[in-house]
Amino acid sequence: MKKPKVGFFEFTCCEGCQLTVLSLGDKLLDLFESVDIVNFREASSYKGQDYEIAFIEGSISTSKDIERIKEIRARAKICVALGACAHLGGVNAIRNFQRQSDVRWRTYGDKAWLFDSILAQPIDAVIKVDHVIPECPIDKKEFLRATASILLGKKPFIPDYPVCVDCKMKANVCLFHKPNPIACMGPVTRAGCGAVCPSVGNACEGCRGLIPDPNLSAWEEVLKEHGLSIEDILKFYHMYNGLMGVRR
Amino acid sequence: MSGKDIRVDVHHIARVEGHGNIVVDVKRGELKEVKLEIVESPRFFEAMLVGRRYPEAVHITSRICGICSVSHANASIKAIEDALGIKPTWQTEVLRKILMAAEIMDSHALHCFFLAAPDFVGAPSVIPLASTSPEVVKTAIRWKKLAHDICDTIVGRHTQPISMVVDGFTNRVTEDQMRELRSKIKEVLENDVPKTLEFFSKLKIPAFERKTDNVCLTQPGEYAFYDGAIKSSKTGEYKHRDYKLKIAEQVVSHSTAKQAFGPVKPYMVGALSRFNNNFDQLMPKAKEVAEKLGLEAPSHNPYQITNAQIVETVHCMEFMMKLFDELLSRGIKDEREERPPIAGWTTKLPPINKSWGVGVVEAPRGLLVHEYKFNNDGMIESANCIIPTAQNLANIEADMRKLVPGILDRPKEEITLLLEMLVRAYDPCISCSTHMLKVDFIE
Amino acid sequence: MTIYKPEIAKINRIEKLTKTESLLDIELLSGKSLGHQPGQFVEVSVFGVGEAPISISSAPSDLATFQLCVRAIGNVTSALCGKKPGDKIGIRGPFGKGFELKHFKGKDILFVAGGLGLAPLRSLIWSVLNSRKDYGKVYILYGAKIPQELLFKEELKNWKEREDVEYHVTVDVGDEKWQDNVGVITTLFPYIQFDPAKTQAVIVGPPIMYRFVIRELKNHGTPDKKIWVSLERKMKCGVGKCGHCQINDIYVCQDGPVFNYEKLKNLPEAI
Amino acid sequence: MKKMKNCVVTKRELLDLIDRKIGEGKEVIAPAKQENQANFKRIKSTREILWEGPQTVIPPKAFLFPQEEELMEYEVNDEIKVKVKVEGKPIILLGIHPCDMNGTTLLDKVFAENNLDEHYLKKREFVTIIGAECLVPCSTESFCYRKESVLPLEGFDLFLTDMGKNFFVEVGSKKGKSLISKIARKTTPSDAKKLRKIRRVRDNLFDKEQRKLKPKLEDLPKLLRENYDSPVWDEHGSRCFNCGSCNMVCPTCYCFDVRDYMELNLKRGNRTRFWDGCLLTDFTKVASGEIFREGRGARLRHRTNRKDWYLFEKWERSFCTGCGRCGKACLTKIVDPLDIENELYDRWKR
Ligand SMILES: Cc1cc2nc3c(=O)[nH]c(=O)nc-3n(C[C@H](O)[C@H](O)[C@H](O)COP(=O)(O)OP(=O)(O)OC[C@H]3O[C@@H](n4cnc5c(N)ncnc54)[C@H](O)[C@@H]3O)c2cc1C
Ligand code: SF4
Ligand code: SF4
Ligand code: SF4
Repeated sequence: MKKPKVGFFEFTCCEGCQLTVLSLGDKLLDLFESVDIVNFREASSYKGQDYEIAFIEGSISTSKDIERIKEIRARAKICVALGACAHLGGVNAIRNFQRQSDVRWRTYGDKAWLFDSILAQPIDAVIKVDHVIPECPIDKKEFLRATASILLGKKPFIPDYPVCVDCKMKANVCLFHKPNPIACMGPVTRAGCGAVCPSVGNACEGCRGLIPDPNLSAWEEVLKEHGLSIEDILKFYHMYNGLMGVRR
Repeated sequence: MSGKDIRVDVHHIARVEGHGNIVVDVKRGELKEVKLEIVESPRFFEAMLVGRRYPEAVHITSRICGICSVSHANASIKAIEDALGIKPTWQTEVLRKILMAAEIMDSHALHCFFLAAPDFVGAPSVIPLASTSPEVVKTAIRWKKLAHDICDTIVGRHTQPISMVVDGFTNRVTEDQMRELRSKIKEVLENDVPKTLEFFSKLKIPAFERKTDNVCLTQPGEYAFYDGAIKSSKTGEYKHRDYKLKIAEQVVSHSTAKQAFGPVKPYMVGALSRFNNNFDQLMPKAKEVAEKLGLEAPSHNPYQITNAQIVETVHCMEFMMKLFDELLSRGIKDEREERPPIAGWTTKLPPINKSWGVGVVEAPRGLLVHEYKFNNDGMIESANCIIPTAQNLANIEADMRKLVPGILDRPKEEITLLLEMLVRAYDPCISCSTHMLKVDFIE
Repeated sequence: MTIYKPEIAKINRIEKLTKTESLLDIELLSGKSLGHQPGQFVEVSVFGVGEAPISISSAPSDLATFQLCVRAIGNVTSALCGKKPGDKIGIRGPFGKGFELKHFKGKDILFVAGGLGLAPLRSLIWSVLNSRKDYGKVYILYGAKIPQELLFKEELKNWKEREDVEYHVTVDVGDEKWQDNVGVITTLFPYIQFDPAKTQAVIVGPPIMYRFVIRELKNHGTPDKKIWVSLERKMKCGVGKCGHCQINDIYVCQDGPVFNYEKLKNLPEAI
Repeated sequence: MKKMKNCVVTKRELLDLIDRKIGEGKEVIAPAKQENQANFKRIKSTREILWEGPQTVIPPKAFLFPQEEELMEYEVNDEIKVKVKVEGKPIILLGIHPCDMNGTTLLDKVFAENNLDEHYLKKREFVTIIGAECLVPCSTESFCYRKESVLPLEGFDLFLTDMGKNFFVEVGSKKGKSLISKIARKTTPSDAKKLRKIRRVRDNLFDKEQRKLKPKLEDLPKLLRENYDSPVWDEHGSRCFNCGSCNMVCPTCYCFDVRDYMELNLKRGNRTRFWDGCLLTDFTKVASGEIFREGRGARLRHRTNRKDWYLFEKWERSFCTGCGRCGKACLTKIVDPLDIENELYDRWKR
């Protein structure tokens, strides 16, 4: 069987998802054997343009990004959003909820006009995305399983149920029930991460996006009981799910 | 061959983290322009922090960069603790030091094996290397995995650490886990290091020297990563809160990364600076490795950064073993009940009104500074993050200005390669310095 | 052996019936006959992709081959439809309770099939037609969304031509060439005159069809216990463990998929 | 099961015995402290056991029916080779609460019904269950007394009751008997008397402290049948996250999902089952997108009905052991069966 040609591309992000791929351990060698990586700037100088599957990391945040991602879409048969930035806009979208002139000025001062920047967007705001591998950064196991699925022509399994399922499977004490409770976004966030954050005692911040039918009113009630104000709750959403909130 | 026009324009330099271009313009044999452009999209992290509660800063800023997210988290935590006036427990600080060492080890392994090594053997990437030199690639994978296992155990994962928070950790580690990690390090240190040295000692390091100012943290008693004073080889030492006396950021139009210029500009941060300034404090095996690689302190050849990283990697492994031993001899405690760590949306946040704090650490690529000011409500009022690559940009351009006239007689491909190798040697982490690489020849 | 281990089978033939449905001839490598009842189903494995419950579409026989009619709608079903003759798959089953012929012998039978519902029903239809003399009158009502979606077109022709079968077909939306009835399946009822007292009615189709057809049958005076349906639910095991196919207190995979309406009507979750 | 002779052991001797077993490499799993709650852990010493702690977050079902369990592996080449994984390893589950023993007994029944689930049964075969009687209620959420679950029905190898210096031991199996044969001593009439007294005190305490179940236990199926259309379902349901926590933590919830995973080479793969739950939106969702049990209220009703009507009627025993885990796990406090049933009862009476 001919090996499928694969490209990795990044837009605005920390490149943590590509690094996660490079950190696959022995499985990285399996990946090299199973696919022909023709474009992976972070790991290779070779830049092939004949890829079938494009893994795209990062969010769209300049007008040039829009042109570039459309080119990638035109070349690739399958586009996969890799990680929260590509999937949801990621932390990049926090600034969408601030005054843009302030944002630029605070970072670049009087030279702010020098830089091209638009509101941060998930890639599906610009192109059609075939599959999403969520999380910030992607989960190694899920990436391997999803990639095998895609090679097999099957839709990768990405749960639609909330993180509490994974959390309970890990036999964690719920963060809301600890002696020093921490508010958690698990009940409305898509699982699949194995509840990594609650499992080490920190809150789910919603990096995998909201589930398709989140019970937001019940969740907001729980948070209010926990002492959060509406403003706090909004900030909590905006960490990753600001744009999803807007769409809903 | 002199008197020709050369314009090097490398777009999107490969095998570096982030996007950057190299522009070199030579008219009639005379160097007109050398530029390292960063074309990465602007990130605006400093603005994103404004109005946020302080525990959130740790997780937001660790997203500045995937490879040094532990360093960002640590710098962020330290800045907040500085503002709160908190001194974390001994155990917390030791675990943080282990995390720093693991991150530096991971990042250096990635750079030396995956990004730089292909240059030395003339391969486009690590992918063909996997079949031509499988042992080397497998060693890299083992080292990286070790670093990841350490971080996964202590903070949940490496890229974007989860449980390291202000004043402690939200999880607990066990002595069994620490013993297991220690034995893994020991195995790698004993089995892999000799083979690796063989590979790297054969690599031809281009001859080039330029004396510069080496800047890094320094601390009595240990090779500083986590804490210490800022030391310049030319201008002396500075306290962390006085960092601005050494580093003032300046926005230049050709890059979205802010370039840093100190009063004595330019200067170098990172592995070679630390090696030059703090050589004496390296662990014994690391010193032996330096000798075997022919690296002496001080070295003024930036292409030697790769070797300095190998030395540091070995140091990190030894250093972590030492720290694990100390932890195990004192016994590991669950400190969360006595000193609840400050994480996420807890209801009880210690007040931080109207104060400010600075956190400085040695990220894999060098000095990293976070500074936050807090408003009346305890929210972040303003933030400043100074990233290592941003500090190195001016130094890289200075190196290129010295290097290019000396190699103008060589074929264009070679010039390009030497320039790319130079930039790559600095291991620039561009996604985080946007807050840069591509060489175009224009003829 | 465990209840979850599939037996390996080979695809002998694969025929595309419509844009989305294919008919697969399958043979167990063991050479054994499946030994099924009409209305039963098998769990079909495409290794690496998953498992899906599929009704057996061929009439019971002694042969080692049987047929499945599959609509490519998800992972497993699409993978099945993309297979080539000679490819291997896994089979578990047959499972569930099918149509027991003893309830139908000597009776008139009214078959009502909507869309893919013809696939399971075909097994019973051919069981009846293969020993035609054991049964009374046979009516077949069949509906699809559009003419292109009609399954088993050759067989439909045969039924239409047979003297001993009263066959009517309808589509929701016709085209220029379509000459038969247009309208939902209940619009076929005026064409037939069946005796509710003597007739066993068998309905298989999409969930919403049941409500309308049952109401129609009841309007004609058909008693509940003479109405038979086959239900579809999500299934993960096919053997009464995984809990997905539960309807109130019954399990579709164990107590069904074929049900008598007398029993179903007391299950609010059923239809 | 044939009734076996009960006996008495000194606590010290039994614990020493277990510690020796642990020393010999035996896997002993018992409730141990996890932050402010408890969890089953592989213990290194019997000193870690939390005899009277809060309920473990996850019930012991996890050791018989794991969260994620590979059912088979396969290799796909020209031929397909399937290797079924029916495996068990000898473990001792120690300090199991009576409600959980009953939970396990119920699972034993369903997994052995009609089609034997060998994956479960094999693990079960290898497990030794040593239960321990609860003499004080383990949490404010539990209501085991109301569900007649303060004592185990069967399904244990040994069942210990704390009598001060000694354990009174009910022997449930040969396995249990041989384990303690060397240290067991015959019961005397005064032991039996003491046990009766302990249980009387325990009954009184539980009756006083645990929340009351207003309807009669045996009337629950009827109550649920007659209140199928009660507004209570949607009232509670509207606050449900569909988070499935209540399913995951329940000792008698055993629904599962099955998924195939392939390695990158597309040659080797496995079929694995995972815990699933009827409160999850996708539980009944089919490929066409249809959800057969739509509505948060309907799903909540299904769970409750399953425990105290459908399976209750079928097996003549409530499938809720009153362990209280779901009530604790549910962040919006809507799922506790006792609360729901009392509320249905109150409104129904009116
Ligand atoms: C008793 C019975 C008989 C059936 N007979 C046929 C038939 O003859 N021909 C045919 O094409 N289809 C039939 N189906 C429907 C078929 O099982 C589903 O279309 C199929 O399961 C979809 O699986 P997938 O992997 O392709 O879809 P995906 O959406 O990729 O998988 C979703 C999962 O949900 C489950 N699932 C999804 N849809 C259904 C469904 N409708 N019914 C049950 N489980 C579902 C499956 O277990 C599957 O693993 C029957 C279903 C049942 C219950
Ligand atoms: S910690 Fe968060 S994810 Fe875990 S159970 Fe509690 S709310 Fe759900
Ligand atoms: S329904 Fe709730 S209380 Fe009853 S056994 Fe299950 S988890 Fe325990
Ligand atoms: S009832 Fe409670 S625990 Fe159960 S799914 Fe709903 S919110 Fe979660």
